[in-house]
Amino acid sequence: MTDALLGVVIALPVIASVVPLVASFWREEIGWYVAVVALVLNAVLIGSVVRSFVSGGILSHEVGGVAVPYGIELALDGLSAPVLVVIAVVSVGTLAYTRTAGPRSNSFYSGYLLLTAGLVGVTVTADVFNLYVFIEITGLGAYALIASGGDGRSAYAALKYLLVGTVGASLYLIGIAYAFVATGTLNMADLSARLADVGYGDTIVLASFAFIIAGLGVKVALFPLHTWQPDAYSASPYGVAGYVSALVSTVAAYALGRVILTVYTPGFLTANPVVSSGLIYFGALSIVAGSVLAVLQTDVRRLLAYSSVSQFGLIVAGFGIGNTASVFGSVVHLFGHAVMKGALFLTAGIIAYRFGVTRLDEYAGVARRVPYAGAAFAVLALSLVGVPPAIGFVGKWYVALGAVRAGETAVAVVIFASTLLTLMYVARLLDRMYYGEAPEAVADGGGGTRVTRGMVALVVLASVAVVALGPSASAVQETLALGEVLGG
Amino acid sequence: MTEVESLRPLAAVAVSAVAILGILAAHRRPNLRESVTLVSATVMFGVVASMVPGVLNGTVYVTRLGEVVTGVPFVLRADALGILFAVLASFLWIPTSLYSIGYMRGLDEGGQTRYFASFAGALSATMGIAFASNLVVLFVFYELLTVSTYPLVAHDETDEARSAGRKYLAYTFGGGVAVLAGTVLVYVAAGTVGFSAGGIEGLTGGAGTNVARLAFALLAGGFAVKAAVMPLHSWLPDAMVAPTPVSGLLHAVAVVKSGAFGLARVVLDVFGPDAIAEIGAGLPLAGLAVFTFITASVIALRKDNLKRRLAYSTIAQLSYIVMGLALLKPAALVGGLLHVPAHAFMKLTLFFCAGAIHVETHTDRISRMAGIGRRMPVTMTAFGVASLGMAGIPLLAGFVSKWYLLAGSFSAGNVVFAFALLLSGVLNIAYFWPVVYGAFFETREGSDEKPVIDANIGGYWSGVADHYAGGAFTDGGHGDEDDGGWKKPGWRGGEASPFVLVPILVAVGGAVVIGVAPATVYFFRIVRLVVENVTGVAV
Amino acid sequence: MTGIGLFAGHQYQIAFVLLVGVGLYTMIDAKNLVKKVIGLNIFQVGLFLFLVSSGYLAGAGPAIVDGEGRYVNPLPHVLILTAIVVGVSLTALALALIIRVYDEYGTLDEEHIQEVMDGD
Amino acid sequence: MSATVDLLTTVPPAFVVIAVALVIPFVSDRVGHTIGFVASLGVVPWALALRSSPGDYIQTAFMGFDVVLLNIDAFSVVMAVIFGGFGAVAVAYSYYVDASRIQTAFAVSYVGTSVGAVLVGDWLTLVFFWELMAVTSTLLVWYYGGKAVRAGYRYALLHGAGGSLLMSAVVLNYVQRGAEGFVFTGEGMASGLPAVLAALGIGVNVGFIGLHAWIPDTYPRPGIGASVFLCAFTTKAGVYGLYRAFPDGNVALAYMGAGMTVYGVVYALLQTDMRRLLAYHIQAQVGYMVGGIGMTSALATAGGFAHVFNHILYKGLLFMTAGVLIYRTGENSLKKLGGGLWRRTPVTAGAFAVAALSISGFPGFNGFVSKGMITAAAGKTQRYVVGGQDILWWLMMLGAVGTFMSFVKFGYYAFVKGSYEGKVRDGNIGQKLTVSTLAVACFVLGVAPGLLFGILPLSGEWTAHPFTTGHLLEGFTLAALGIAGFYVARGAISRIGVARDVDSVYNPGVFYGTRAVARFTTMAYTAVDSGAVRLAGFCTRAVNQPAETARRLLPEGARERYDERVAKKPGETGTRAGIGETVLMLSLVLAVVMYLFL
Repeated sequence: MTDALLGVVIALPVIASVVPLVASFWREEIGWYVAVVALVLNAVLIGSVVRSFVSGGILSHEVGGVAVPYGIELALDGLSAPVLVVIAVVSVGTLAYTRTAGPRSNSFYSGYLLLTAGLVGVTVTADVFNLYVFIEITGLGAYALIASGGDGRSAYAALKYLLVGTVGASLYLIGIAYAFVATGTLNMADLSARLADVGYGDTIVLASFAFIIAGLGVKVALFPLHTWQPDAYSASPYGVAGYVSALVSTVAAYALGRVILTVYTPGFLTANPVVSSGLIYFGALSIVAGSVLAVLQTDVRRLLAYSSVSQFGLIVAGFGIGNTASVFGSVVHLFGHAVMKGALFLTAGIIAYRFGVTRLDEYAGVARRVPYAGAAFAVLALSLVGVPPAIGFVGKWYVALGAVRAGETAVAVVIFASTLLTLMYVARLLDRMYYGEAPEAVADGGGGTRVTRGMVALVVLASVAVVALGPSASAVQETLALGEVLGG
Repeated sequence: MTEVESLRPLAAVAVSAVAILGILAAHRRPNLRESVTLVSATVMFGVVASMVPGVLNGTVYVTRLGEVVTGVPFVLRADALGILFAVLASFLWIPTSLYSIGYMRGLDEGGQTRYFASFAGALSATMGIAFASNLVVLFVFYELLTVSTYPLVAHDETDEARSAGRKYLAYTFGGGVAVLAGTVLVYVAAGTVGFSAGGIEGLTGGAGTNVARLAFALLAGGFAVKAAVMPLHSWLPDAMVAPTPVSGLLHAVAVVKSGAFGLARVVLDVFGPDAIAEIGAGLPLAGLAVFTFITASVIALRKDNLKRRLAYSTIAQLSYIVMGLALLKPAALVGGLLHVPAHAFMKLTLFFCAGAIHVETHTDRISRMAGIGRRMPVTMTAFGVASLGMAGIPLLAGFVSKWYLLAGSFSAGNVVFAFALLLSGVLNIAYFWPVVYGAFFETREGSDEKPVIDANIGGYWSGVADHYAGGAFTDGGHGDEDDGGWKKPGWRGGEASPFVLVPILVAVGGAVVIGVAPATVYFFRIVRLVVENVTGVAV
Repeated sequence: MTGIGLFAGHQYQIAFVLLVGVGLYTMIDAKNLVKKVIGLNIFQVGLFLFLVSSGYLAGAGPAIVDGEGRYVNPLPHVLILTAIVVGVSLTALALALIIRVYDEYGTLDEEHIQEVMDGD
Repeated sequence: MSATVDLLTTVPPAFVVIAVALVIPFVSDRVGHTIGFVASLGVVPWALALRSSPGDYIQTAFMGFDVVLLNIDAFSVVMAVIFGGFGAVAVAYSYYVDASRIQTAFAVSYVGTSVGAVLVGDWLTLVFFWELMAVTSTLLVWYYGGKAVRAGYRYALLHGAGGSLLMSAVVLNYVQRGAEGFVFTGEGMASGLPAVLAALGIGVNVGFIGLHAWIPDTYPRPGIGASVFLCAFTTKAGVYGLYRAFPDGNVALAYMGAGMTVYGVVYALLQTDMRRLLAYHIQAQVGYMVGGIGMTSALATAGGFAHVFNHILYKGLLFMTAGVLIYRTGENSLKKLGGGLWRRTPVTAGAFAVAALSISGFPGFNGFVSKGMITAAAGKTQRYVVGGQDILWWLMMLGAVGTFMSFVKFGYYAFVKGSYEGKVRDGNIGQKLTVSTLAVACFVLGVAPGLLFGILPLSGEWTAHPFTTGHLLEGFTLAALGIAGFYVARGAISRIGVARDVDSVYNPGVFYGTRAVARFTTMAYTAVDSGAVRLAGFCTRAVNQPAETARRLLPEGARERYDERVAKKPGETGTRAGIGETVLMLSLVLAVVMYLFL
């Protein structure tokens, strides 16, 4: 069935993103209100779209009524719906956080809205080139936000991200160009059909896929293409780090999954075992390397950044395995990781604003000074480890299940081991936070200037959600009907 | 067996989970806080106990709560085996809470709110383990138990405690990973992970045999970590830095037994004795258990720190359970399962006594306890009784389970296991009784060296054996040892706070009751019911 | 066949490879941030060339549909327009950032910048 | 009558005695000993009253087994009577040697468990009381403190092993034969492994050669009151258990018994410590009983039980008299005693004479009767015959001669030889009373054995004629040989001095063996465990100072670069690739992927 709202949810933030800039001619610091109005409204719209997906199955919409394959198609299916939901939730949540924490300038909120638009666009588009455009819009927004830290470090981090990310996006573009050369279409559904006709063994098809993997690999920040990420996350304001870490890599990974599963389809993977196993081991490598690097970090934000590298390794591996269980696992983990990682950054922000500490050894004993935030941090981190019943466990379970079913024993082992690897850095952090000897900055209770009840409430809410979502996650598997998406 | 929808299993889990909030809320008012603990302990026991009669009549109480993951329902199921563990843990939580109050206040420890909260959490997780209806739910609570007990191990916040805590996490999470892997294998192989008495259909046989072997190895290995089967045990002695009530209830009952319990589930309800016999996994496990309890007992001979000696004794006794399960014979199963409550009561007594000594005299080393029986007659009498039970002396719980274990080993046609048991019994005498005679029949002025095995043959006749410092180990450094000559307390006691003494008496009383009249105690009937359900043989 | 003939019909691909190669090399090798951005642009131009050429058919007319004759696929051109726009905006943002970096560190040399950053 | 039976079978006597024992610590010494005396003595009429109505009483279920807490037959009654009676005398005696009520409480509980052991009707409860006997007697030994503690520890270990062996025998018997192998049916242990295990387990209690060393090791050490109790119960309960396990006898047992008589006597001869000497005689005398059980004849079995009865009387008497001497002189050793005490302590000397003559089997004393029954039976087994005579018989005769010799020695050194310097008084009135009671008993049963025959088991299946000329002649001959032998050999004996026994081999063996094993195990375990520990250790280290760990893992060059970075910027470690490196990496990855896919 068709639903024009799919267009609206993209358009709304885009339009709204202009307002603060215009407004700033006569009014400062109005951006937040604009953003709140726009994003809450957008969240509501997304809610209704998703509801109609739940009730009526896959949605699609031809922009401007131009017929597919010439026109651009927007679609919402089991793969994109969860991502769309998490975008809506996190964008509003982080916005609330930035009320006091984040940069207040209007331009910031323009960027914020633009980024949101890009994210939504990537999620709902059903056209590979359109996807490229939205990825770049997302990029633009992200670069701008990261640079909003104001100092040179953040500017450099943003620049690094920009250059590397653009190259990545361009590689993706080359990839779809090859695909276009091979098939002459850009619409995903159309493309997948014609690729099948061209033949999965065809050199040009394989080449296009290679370019796409490499390109999106950068955006997802898979090892060893992750290097922009730690700088970006550690140089930007906490609100931004939270938002970016929660969603940007997430939608990139989603895009990767989308292309792998609905454009090239699992059939392609089975036809080229080297490709699928290449993907899987790419992911597995990321899991291990990311965790090890995370353990090496002494700066909390960098630690969290590297942990993302490892978690996305898991997700990509899940996509690479490509059976229903593993893909569902990846989707769940996309959702869960977004909430967990975002909230972790926000909590780190609370601690930083309260005590001005960012390094691990400075974290000693903070949990006793900020019990609620500390508890939230502990819950989120343990969920990241995969302690049941939190959502972190559910994702792992399904990916592992898929791996074992697919006979990918080695990967299964890596996934199970990743629990321990994650534990290595999480336990270290928690041990410090709860049992460490508090240094001066912490012992004297900290400045406690910019931390409001709301911020704490937000992260506590997130931690509760993470636990609550775990058991309920598997309930949606029917609704998502991923089997349909995978063409099974 | 009739299934009855009931909220009681859920309630048992929820009680102490809710209590956590109360405890945290009341952190400014210790008395209120502790009464929250006591109330929830009582309520939890009440809820669990209320299910016992029904279970004995073959009823199974079930709470259905949707799905954990697809194909794996989140169901709490109070069957006989679960009830056995739940009754035990929830009942012993009551005296342990009382004892904790006496202990923590006696030493005025810090972080008591965190302590009681984590304790409640641990109990909640234990209930969940007991009532889990399938491997995944079991795993969920198994991990939660690890998480909630970590703060208790690291309670002292000393480096020693923290490293012990980290070791604890490393080991138990490692085990958890193995369990998870095994669970996935079982799920993939059999299409379900739900427990069913006598084993899941079609898990073994045909091509699946090797998969089944691997799955069993992973599951058994994973649970063996918490059951402290050698060589995966070394977290347990280190975890003794925790406050004694923790060592008592958690590291003698809840945590370690959750490992043994998981193993029981795997043996009885996942694979089933027949299937395990078919894949030939029983004998190796039993062999490992024998190796463990002999080795651990021998090592215990050389431990001078009382809690460490108790820890190794725990390792040994847990392997009785493992062996009983691994022998797969009805009698052996009865013995093994019955040893769960039997050992719980006895070992809890011993730990309580060790704690009482620590609180009253700050003495941790056996070599410095000569004549302490005059200072703490009741405590040390209880200790003596419990240690008799450990050696399997009649009138005490240990005798009953040992009897059945012997019968099981013989009926398994394997004399070696029987003799190993007998040897272990003698070793128990060897490492426990010096503590007893030292306490009652020696004086500070005249006592032979401890540990006996490292001293001169025939007992070097010396004064206080201070010069023995080998393997000296301070119990998490709660204050220094002071060994003022033991003076007799007034005849109306005064040897320790009632908060400490009453729990000791309750625990040792339980050990005696089980030993004197096992048939009248529910545990025995439940155990026989379990074994009958699984094997169809009435023992 | 003559050397020229060898390249006949492949000139777009060759130019594409060269441009992309040069662009990437610049980005990798140049220490100067501005040069890196230039490299990026070269890289993208190569990419655009490739896209445009992909739609070209020898001897075909422009895509003004008058009902007869072959015409080139118009879609790539549309795409390129979008891509160019994106590229330009990115370049603008990059330059803006470079200005900020320069204000902060007084240099455009990446290695120096990193050292300064490590220093502070 | 039946009303009485019902009344008497409401509760096992043992329970009453044990209950009293639990009360004793909380009352005064006088009251405590009194009630202990009464309770113990009460067992005698209790058992006798029930003798006429044998059967299984107080049947109940324990651990899901049918058990019989009170089993009345001729065997159990005779044991109960002597245990109860002697227990009473011993309680009285220990009151007069100033034993504390705590010790007596342990002692009475020991009596109670022993009475229980001989009155139960099934193996499970037998094992029950068997182990409890070991515990209570251990406590009794420990109570004296000092060296006795360690001796008690050895005692406990050995009896723990013995009890376990018996237990395993019972369990195995049950596994093989099911429920009927459980309650006493007069069948005994299933042959094969159960029988062997039972023999070994009980053998510890009765002091088989090689398993006996605990007797001389333990009995001399505790207080004099305590050793009076100890000498009576454990070994005799063992004899009783042996009969239950082998009701039809077993020739191997018979020869083991005979061997014990000789072995025990030889070692006894070489002892100087009075109680140690007596302890060895326990082994020797129990040897006769074991022989009696072992020989497959009603006469022998009855003789065995008769000997149990008598032996408890005279051996108790001997320990009491020895106790009096120690009590008065404070000396344990015959050599240090001084000698010539018979003038100073006539009553004690007289009592000793009676006891010595009894144990040596001199006509007119009770030992002569019961030993005669056994030897008479021994003469008829026709098992291993040399020159028309049974080797069994010869061994027992040899033992008898040795017994005479060693008691001549005891008496000679203690009472006759030389004259005692310094003051020493005879035993106090209570001691005199108790010893003379037993002395009279020994004499009466010696001249009027019918009294004992009346309550002996298997009555009707055997007839004993103690006072035939042959037997009397035999008795006098043995006495003569004994005295002569002593005068001939005494020089040699004192030159040999105290001999080493098996325990001087296996005590160190076990001790150092265990130590070696323990230390080895500790090391071996460390080796086995190191893998797991190293992993855990690595995790811990990595989690403690991950940077350090990583450094150690890095190659040399990289390590230096890493150090520089850490020095420059603490807080940001790990890889820090710039833009160029990243793009390069990207191109490489692309190349690799291309290579893989195409």
